[in-house]
Amino acid sequence: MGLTFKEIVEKVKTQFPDSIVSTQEEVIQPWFETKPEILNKVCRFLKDDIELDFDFCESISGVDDTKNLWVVYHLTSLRKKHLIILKTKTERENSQLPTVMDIWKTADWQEREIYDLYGIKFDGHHDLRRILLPEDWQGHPLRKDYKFPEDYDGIPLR
Amino acid sequence: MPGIKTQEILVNMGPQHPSTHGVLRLVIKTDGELVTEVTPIVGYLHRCAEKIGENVTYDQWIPYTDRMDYIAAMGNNLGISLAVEKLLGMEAPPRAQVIRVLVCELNRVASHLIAFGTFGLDVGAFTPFLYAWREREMILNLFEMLCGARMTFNYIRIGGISFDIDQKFIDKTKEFIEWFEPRIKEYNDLLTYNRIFVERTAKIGIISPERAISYGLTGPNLRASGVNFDVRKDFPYCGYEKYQFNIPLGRDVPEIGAVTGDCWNRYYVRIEEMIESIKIIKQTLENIPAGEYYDAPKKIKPKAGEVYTRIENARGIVGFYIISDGSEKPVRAKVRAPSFINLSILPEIGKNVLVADLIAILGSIDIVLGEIDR
Amino acid sequence: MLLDFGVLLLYIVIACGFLTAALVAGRIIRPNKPYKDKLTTYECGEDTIGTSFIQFNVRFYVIALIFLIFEVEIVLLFPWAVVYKNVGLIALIEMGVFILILLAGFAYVWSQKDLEWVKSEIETEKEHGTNL
Amino acid sequence: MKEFIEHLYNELEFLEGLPFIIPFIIGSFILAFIIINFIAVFAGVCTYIERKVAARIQARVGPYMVGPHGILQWLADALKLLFKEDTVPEKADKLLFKLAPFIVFAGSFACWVALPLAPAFSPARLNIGILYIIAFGSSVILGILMAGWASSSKWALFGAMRSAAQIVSYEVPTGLTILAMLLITGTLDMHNTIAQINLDGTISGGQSQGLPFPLNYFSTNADNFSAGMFSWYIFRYPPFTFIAFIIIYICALAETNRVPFDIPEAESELVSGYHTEYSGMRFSFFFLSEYANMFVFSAIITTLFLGGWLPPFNITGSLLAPACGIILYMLVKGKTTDPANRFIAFCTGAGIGIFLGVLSGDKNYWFADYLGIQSLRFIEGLFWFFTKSFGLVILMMWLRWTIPRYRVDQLMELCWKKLTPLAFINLFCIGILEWLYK
Repeated sequence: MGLTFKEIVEKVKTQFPDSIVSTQEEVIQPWFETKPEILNKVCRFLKDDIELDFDFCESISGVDDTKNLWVVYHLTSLRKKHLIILKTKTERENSQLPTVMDIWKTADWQEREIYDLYGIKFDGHHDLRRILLPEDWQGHPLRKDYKFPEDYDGIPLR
Repeated sequence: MPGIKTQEILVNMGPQHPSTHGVLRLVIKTDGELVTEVTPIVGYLHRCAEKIGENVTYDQWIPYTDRMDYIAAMGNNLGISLAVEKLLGMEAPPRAQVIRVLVCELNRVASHLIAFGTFGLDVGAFTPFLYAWREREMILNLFEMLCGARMTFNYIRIGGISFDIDQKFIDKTKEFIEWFEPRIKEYNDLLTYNRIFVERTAKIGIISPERAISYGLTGPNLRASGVNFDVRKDFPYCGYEKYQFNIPLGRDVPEIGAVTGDCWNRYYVRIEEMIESIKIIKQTLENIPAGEYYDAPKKIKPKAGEVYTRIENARGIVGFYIISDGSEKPVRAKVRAPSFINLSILPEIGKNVLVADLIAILGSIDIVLGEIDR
Repeated sequence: MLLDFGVLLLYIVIACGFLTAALVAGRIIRPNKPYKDKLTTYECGEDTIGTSFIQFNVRFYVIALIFLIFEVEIVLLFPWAVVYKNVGLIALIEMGVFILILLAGFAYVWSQKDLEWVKSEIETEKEHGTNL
Repeated sequence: MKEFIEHLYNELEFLEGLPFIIPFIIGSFILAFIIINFIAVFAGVCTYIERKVAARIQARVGPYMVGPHGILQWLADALKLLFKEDTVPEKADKLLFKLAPFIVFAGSFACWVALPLAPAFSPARLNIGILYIIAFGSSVILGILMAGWASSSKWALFGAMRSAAQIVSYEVPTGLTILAMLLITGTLDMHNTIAQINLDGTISGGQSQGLPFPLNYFSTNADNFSAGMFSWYIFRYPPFTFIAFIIIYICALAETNRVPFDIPEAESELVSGYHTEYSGMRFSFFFLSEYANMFVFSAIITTLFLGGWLPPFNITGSLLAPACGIILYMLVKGKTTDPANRFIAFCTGAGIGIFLGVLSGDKNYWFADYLGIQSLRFIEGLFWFFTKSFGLVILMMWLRWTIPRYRVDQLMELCWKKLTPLAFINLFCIGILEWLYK
């Protein structure tokens, strides 16, 4: 087995001393939060470091906790067989985050999905369009304050 | 004829097209027969299953997961059940665990049969498709015997399974295995080593391991590129560590000209996985522990917290990311859908190929639109 | 013999007549309710992008040319084949020369890669490095 | 055909005084009418058989509801197509769109004129028979190209382009192979091609030496020898004639757009190819002509290689075959329960029987001669011609449901880089052999 959560966080801390906002260890699956400005660098480090080697970005999820919007990265190392959960936060209005598309190609569609359903804009994404919903859909349905529309293109939805 | 440009045309392939495996739309730009660009457009089946998940209780969401990967629905049931069980801090009884493995592997065989059959269909061989259908029908009959449903099972529940199995089911399953095992050779004779089939699929749509990992491919698609990663082995759940089975990997086969990560390997890994699944099924049938098969609290109300679980389904890793706030309904219920992520590689490998090859590549990725669109 | 060719003409007329009869019979009994959506061309359920009356790939033209040359050659050879038995060695040599000239052309076309059809680009470089 | 009407004209008294042309036209008209209906029915039955063959191969039942064992299914299909609305796309080139089925159908129907269906019987006896069939068979391309272009659908355009390139390319090896066979037959008249084969395997008119090596031993020794199937052109110069047969059969598959060369209508790629936009009756004409074409090509191959209307073996042979088969079957029956093995045993026995029958040297070649009823020869000839041709059609169906489809570049490569050079070499070899053995 690879590194434990503590060791991973320690390594990230030594590389980027002020990148970690908080860590949560007393939960089922521990995670740490990083600053959005430095997210891209942290991810690059997580992937490129020989010992960490997080080559596989398993899942990118958007989360809305009614105060902030979060993006959660579940990363796995296929060689080292360890995993890490990385979170980052952005405000509800004008939510923006750097893309990790240049690190893991899989982020392309997953970020588009998050943009589609949460409205988080990813800076540097090459083709940020809606993916699941029609191009002219109003709003981002997975936000907690989303109001279900009465109709779409004249088709009643209720 | 280098240097001579001809008009390129944009063609909609899909949503109503025989080989886009559902309502997938590919906008392709072609120059003669050559596809220079392909843009997948998905979402025709979108019903925002994740939003639904936030508005129903944990139990009620299980039937919705059936509708995602409707070809291998057992895996989805298992994924959500494991996630909620982890949130609750409990485990299903041993009998249920074994039966879960049994039905999931049966479902994997059924799903790979479809992949095998439809891939044959994509390259123009009609007959293997119906052979696959014949065998799948038997598995579906088994499932019908088990829980009354043939595709959308809602069988694996939080805390166990919904119905116990009986001796008749075990006998029938053994009967099926006996019938099925020689069929693999039949498939290989008919399709796998057919000259035309090999010429159509070998060295087509090669995905290198780096690219496969970078695009987050999972399941047979990843393993066909030679990457040995299977959640069942590397992060075992449901007692998979107890079973003896191999992880088939893609490899170079110089006799027929196939190379690691091409369409032929993606196809053949599935055939080999069926053999491995049968091995696991045999082992589960050998010792099914007695005892409870369902043991869950009356009211499923996990403590606040979050959990991400993953299982190896037929098409790859199905991940469930559940956040609970202590109420009966999840705050966030996210699914990592393998087909969705597997398909994202298509624009990359579907460039500069012939129309016929594009179809072969799409078929070899083996997508289910229900899961992509959710 | 001329009569026999007359029969041939008769057959073509009858074939067309048969088709017309079937279509007319169909016209009487079949429904005819066209509307705009029904009359669109099929493009997998989406609106067509652009027109399909385009300049198609030039490759087909090359194939047509090569075909033309060969077909003319074959047609020229037909009378030769019929009388071959009676003429013997001379016919064999003569035609051998004729065919060889054309084969030289064929070899030229082959070497110019005009017989190559478009193919998918295959990544020949195999990336190594991961030992998973 | 002409001979038959002449015969009637001379016999029937009430026709006296009429010019010959009138009964001739009427007779031809009736025959044409019969044949066109026959083709329609034949194509219909073919679709039924194809579905049954497919079902058998795919472990299912196939059409079962209309009539006993679904035998009337094709009729129901035809009726359904007749009742279907006929839509012409708005953007289509309407004239070409409507004209295309006519050209395709007329082209394939006109080919039937020159087919030698039975001894002394073909609708019209053309002295340029085979050339004519090649020429008219090619008119199908024109129709397909028209259909694809006029539809204004991209899928149809793809299909038409592929189809044109494919059929045009495969004309070359087909032509070369037919040429090679012409060196042996020495006639373009398809009727003569068969009629000139003598009982002992020699070709009258030409100075051909008769049978190949091991068999000519018997033919020189026995007066009353009949060569049976060894008098067919396919056994003339083995292995070159075998190669020619294989080349032309592959080409036939390609020219009729059958699997593995069905790329013009590749369902999984092009939806339905060049007839995507066609519906109802117009669609069915494409379908009809496809099956008619399959038969025409099989008939050409039958004539050039498989002895046309000639029976495959003489009377003794035909009796020996089942006899040996049954003997071997009985021998094996006690030892194996597998029906496949029993079947193989029977076939082996039959094969041995056929061989012995051929070598037995019975002069009674035709069953009709054996019985002494000359007019039976016509029906017997018809039977053998259709059996052989239809066997080849069934083989096409069998192939269709067994193997996958080629890709367009592989198809072109196969044609230009493999079949065409092979056909050239074959032509040379047969030419040299024919000159040596003349």
